[in-house]
Amino acid sequence: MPKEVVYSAQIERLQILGPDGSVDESLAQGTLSDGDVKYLYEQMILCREFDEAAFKLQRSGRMGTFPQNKGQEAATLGAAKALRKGIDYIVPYYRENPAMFLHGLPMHYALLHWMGDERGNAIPANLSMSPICVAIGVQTLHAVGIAWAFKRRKEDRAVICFFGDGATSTGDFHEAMNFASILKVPVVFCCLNNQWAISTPCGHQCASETFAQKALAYGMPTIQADGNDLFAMYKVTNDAMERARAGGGPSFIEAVTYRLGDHTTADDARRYRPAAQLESALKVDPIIRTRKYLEAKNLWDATQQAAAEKKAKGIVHDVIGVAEKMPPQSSDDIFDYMYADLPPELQKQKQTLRTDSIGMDPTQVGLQPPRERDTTRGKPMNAE
Amino acid sequence: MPKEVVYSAQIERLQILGPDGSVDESLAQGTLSDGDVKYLYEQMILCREFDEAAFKLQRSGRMGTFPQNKGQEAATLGAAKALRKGIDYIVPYYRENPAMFLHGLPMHYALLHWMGDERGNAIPANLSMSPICVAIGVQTLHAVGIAWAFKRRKEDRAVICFFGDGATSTGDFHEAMNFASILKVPVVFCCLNNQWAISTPCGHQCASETFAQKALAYGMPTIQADGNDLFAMYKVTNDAMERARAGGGPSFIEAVTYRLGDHTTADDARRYRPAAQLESALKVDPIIRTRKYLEAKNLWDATQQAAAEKKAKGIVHDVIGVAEKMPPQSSDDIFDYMYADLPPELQKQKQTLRTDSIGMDPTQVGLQPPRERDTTRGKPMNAE
Amino acid sequence: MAKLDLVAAINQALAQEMEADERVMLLGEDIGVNGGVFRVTDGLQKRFGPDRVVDSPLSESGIIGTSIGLAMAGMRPVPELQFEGFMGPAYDQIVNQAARCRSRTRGAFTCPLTIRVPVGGGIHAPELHSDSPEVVYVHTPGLKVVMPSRPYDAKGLLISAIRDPDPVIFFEPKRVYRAIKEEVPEESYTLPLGKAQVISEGSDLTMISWGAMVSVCLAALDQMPEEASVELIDLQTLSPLDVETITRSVCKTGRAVVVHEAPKTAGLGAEISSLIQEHCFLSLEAPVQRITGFDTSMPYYKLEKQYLPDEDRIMAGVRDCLAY
Amino acid sequence: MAKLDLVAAINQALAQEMEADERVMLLGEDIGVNGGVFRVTDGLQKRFGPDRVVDSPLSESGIIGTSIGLAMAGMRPVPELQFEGFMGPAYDQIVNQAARCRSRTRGAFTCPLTIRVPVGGGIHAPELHSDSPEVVYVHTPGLKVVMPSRPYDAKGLLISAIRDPDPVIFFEPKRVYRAIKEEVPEESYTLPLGKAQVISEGSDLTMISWGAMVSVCLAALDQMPEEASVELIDLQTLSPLDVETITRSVCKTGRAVVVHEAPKTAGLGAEISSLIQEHCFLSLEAPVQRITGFDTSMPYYKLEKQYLPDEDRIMAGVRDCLAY
Ligand SMILES: Cc1ncc(C[n+]2csc(CCOP(=O)(O)OP(=O)(O)O)c2C)c(N)n1
Ligand SMILES: Cc1ncc(C[n+]2csc(CCOP(=O)(O)OP(=O)(O)O)c2C)c(N)n1
Ligand SMILES: [Mg+2]
Ligand SMILES: [Mg+2]
Repeated sequence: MPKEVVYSAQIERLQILGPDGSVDESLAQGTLSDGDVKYLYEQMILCREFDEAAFKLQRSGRMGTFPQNKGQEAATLGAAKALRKGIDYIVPYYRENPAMFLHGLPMHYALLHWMGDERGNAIPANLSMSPICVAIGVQTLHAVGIAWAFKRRKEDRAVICFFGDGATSTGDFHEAMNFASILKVPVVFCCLNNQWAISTPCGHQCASETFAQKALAYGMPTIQADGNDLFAMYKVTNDAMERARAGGGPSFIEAVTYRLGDHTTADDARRYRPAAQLESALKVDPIIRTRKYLEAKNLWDATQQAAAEKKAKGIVHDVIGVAEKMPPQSSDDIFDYMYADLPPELQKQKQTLRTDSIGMDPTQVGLQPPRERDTTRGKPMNAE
Repeated sequence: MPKEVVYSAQIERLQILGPDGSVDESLAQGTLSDGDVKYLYEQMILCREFDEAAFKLQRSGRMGTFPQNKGQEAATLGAAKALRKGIDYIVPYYRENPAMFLHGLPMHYALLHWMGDERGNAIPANLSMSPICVAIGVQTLHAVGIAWAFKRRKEDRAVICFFGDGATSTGDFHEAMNFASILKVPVVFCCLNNQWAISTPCGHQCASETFAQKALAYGMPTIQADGNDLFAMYKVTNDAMERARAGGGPSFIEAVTYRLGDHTTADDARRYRPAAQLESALKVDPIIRTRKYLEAKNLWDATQQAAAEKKAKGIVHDVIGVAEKMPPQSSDDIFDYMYADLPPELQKQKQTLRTDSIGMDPTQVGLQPPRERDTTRGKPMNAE
Repeated sequence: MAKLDLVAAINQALAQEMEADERVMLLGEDIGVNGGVFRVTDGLQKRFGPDRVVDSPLSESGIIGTSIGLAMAGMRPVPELQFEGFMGPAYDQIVNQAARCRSRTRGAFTCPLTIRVPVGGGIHAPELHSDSPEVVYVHTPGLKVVMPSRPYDAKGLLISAIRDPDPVIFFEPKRVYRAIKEEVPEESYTLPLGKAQVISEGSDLTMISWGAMVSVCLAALDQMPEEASVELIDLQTLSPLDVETITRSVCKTGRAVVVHEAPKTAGLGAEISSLIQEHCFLSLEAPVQRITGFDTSMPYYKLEKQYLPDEDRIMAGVRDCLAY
Repeated sequence: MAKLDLVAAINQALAQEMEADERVMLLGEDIGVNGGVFRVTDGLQKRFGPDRVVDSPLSESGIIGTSIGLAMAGMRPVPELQFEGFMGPAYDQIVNQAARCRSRTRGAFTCPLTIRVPVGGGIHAPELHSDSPEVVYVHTPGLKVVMPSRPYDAKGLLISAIRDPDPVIFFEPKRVYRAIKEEVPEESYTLPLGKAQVISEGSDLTMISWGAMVSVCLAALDQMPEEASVELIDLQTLSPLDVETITRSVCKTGRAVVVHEAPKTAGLGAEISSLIQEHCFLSLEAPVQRITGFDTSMPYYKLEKQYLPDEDRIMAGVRDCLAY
């Protein structure tokens, strides 16, 4: 057989909740309950409020660089809803606060992180997530390792790893996908394709028609979802998580969404982003879409909206208070977490806050007159 | 449209010359002439002889580790035949000597390399190839960069990059594929899937059904070829090179072949390779297949075979002589190629062959009595 | 003469070299349309086109690996890595490929590329945006390593780096990007690689530093009592080191302190201290002091001020050294 | 007691730790069926199964990155990188992720992993199979770095490394793998990390080395004239350094030479030389000598003998130091 087809593949895209708030009932079947949607919608409002407040904190010099999730709430929360709290594990990058909040991370942790305070990464032991990760792509491998540990210990847990479209260009992403598929570990790769990696449009990040097809290189199940559609995101993630838990190995999800804000507060997207693109993206804002759905089903009205917004403001206000009222870290903290046991040199550096050796060793500090050279010592072998 | 197919793909496998030496005439049309095949077959014999001789050199302590090409001759030579000598560019890994030889590399260069002599990498300026590369995967990026330079300068040249199945697991391979497809540079990625990466079978290297499908992740044209089939390898490479030269961007080729030898002379494949697998692979040895073809067409007989083998032995014998008779490098060579201009410290190290500073500086060498401490110098500011 | 900050001086150097040499091209993440996250390449894509000022995908190894290929094939790539914390993924291509290209091919291939990297702390940036990994590359034979402390030097050194036939890592101290403005000649000029600069003469003690720490050293010197006469050397090039300038000074003053941001242990201060000892042993009045970052990870920015050597730590070290 | 070479001693340590602790697992290229290219893991997959002794794909970053995840999730991975020249692709995960895990999470996550890496020259291996990059990792806060020089130490140090709650890089000098056989107790034992060992006492000069160079130093000592009394220190742990043992010795002898394979500039010898100067300034009779590899890429093996410090170079350096 001189010419034969040795491989073929197809990738589907799923949308359940349309931009106008209408839902495909048959596909929605068995996904999110009315209560779920209401709850997630309130979370969306809360997270959007958090983003806006964080933006202001940065602008007023009370916080460093901050990356908003704005516009990606449905993707993040829809996916996160498919996880069992405290059991399944979240490996986030830096833009997926809403998933971490949904699974119990006190919100001020995220603020602390961006306030330049490592305590924001000290995830409480009862939570099932790793901290914010700034280096792009590296965490995909950690996610595979964590899932591997679950598999080795035969724990009934699966991992979801979030990352952006830009992350798919890194070598680590590739190695993670390959390891995961070979090891058949319970991990779901959730690519938040928000169309941009800082100023690089996703069409310049790679030449493939979709990000979903990247998984074909690894023989991994893959799907594209409307990332602004809570239902679709919940469904594809839930399917993938169930497959993972059942021993079916890893899956890939491309969530097509949009970054409504700047890359971070250090960025100005007007330098590179066509205004028209943002405008049309604003029209498919997942919050508006979800609200349309709720209102169409008479599950939501203006009063509830006002109440939810007020509640969100209150929560965020308090959270900022908690973060800003944290007692400052001491310089000891620079040293105390380097090793389980601090080595002697580091102990000295910690105690003296100095590295110059004269200053560190009290017996040396210019207090003693220079000793005479000791000339009694053993003669060099080739001295006359 | 809640559910739609957003991507689909198919990958073909091409075989023109069957294991029994029979050829699909219609597919063979316009590929290799009788003369080409004869010439390439003689090259195969020569390269196989080179491999055997190199093996013996290593075993008798006259050379270090050596990786044989044995079994991959058709893949390498078929692909290399599709290149225009001195115009198109070869970026090899360490197992593709036959391609380098075909395009003019004096054979003793390869020996020098494995004899631990950098002069084996000093590719003559008129050749269009980079030297042997030992680190897996790294050269795929260099190939993209070289192709990029050709494109920037609007030169009518294309690059072929060789690498193994194992290399596809590296991050660099991924980044190279991605860069190439975005930049649309004229490069052909030729994956020699010889079934093994040292002791790792290709089925453990990744979970995908084929290596060819890795290219789908980048939206890159891709095909699988019978790597023991000179015709198929020539054809798929020629197609890909022509596409590259015409501005059509990169392509991927999976050449399915088999490593008949150990990984290198430092390896013992019996530790991990089922004997039966080797046995059946020996039956599809590309040299046997090509000879069958030639004999069936009455282009080859036992006399020619004996003559070709004798000629090969002679050439290889001479090549070994050249390599072994090279005047040894001097230790100067360790220094002389570090920079265009040797910095002063390195000059000293080169002249003295020492790094200890007393030894390096003749004014210091224990010849001078220790100077008295100079106490006339400016008083420290906080001295009494 | 126009007063330029570091960003503008580097931008000008890049533009002039691109103007002067068709082979020069820039690549990196967000350097094109966006002009780089620090705006160092601002306007260059517009001027020279997207084929010469290339927005790359998010792949540091890819950026350097393809640059090596470009360089091998006769181009003069000037890749940017967005922050020194993201040199990690490119480490292998830099250290094991670029640095060895000439020597492993006995000169048949060379690798003239200049890797631009914003470096160092002090700007309240997130994690992995404030490190000082320079010594790793100084330890790597085959590379040159440059780190200017001010705009004038930066322009001349960068032009030299781009013209250098070997791979150069050009570190740009972020803290200086907008902090110092000075007169920078409009025309193209070069400054030699491998030469340190004595920026203030003195007789009692030699202070050696580079990059952003030079300004901190200068500020510390301003507070020094009049009687203490300190000679300040700005290394500018970290590899190859200008051993002569360093040792000539210390053999004269008899005392030395080295100031850098990176952790102390096996930092570049160790090399300088050792060199001084080797070359000025009989003139040394006190051990060479290293005033450096601690042997800890660079803390997040709330504590970076405590981590980075400041005027007080420098003063204390100098005082003890002088009093020894 | 059985006489074991380095390979066998390490193999035994791995087996005993796997036996003792379910969480310990091995991963790396060709370590399973094939038992590793140096046979260090020979027989372990058969004994502990392919789930605990895992043949990984050809991905160094993947090996370390997944090991970090395993460690964060409570396992005790012991990844192998096949040669030190292939640490490059894993550099980012080692330096920017593993090393910082504990500190960036204020102890909420730890990273107990032991990275085994064959290291160094002298075995006629191809390019990138003979380097000595240890100082890069010594400069990295958060890591520990170990390099034994002989079988007995290797076993005890490796067991300590695996049990250590922080990431350890365990360098195995290839040249020693089969070169030294000595009695190694069958039972499990540990040797403390962070402690150097005085392996021969002396009063005139202190020689400091580690890994394969220790044997070369010993051979050099054998040729030393009787009058010269040299104290030889084998560091064993390179990070944290045992400053006390080093400086106590040099304050006694007044002279020191450091011997290592890596290039001189910014090699670990620089740190040791600086530490000695800082701590023993008033006792030093001569500058600390560094007898090291040259500041060049490691040459291909035909010239590696010229590159690596040998007895003659050591003798010459010692002689000059003693005569100073
Ligand atoms: C390894 C690495 N390189 C570069 C950066 C700088 N950087 C931060 S975010 C970013 C873009 C990321 O884009 P994407 O993955 O699409 O995520 P998004 O920010 O769009 O959510 C870049 C280049 C980094 N953090 N890590
Ligand atoms: C980055 C890197 N990691 C590990 C090695 C060690 N090594 C040398 S060859 C090899 C297997 C390569 O397999 P493959 O790519 O399939 O090529 P083949 O040898 O089968 O032709 C390995 C792991 C290396 N050379 N480079
Ligand atoms: Mg994005
Ligand atoms: Mg292979």
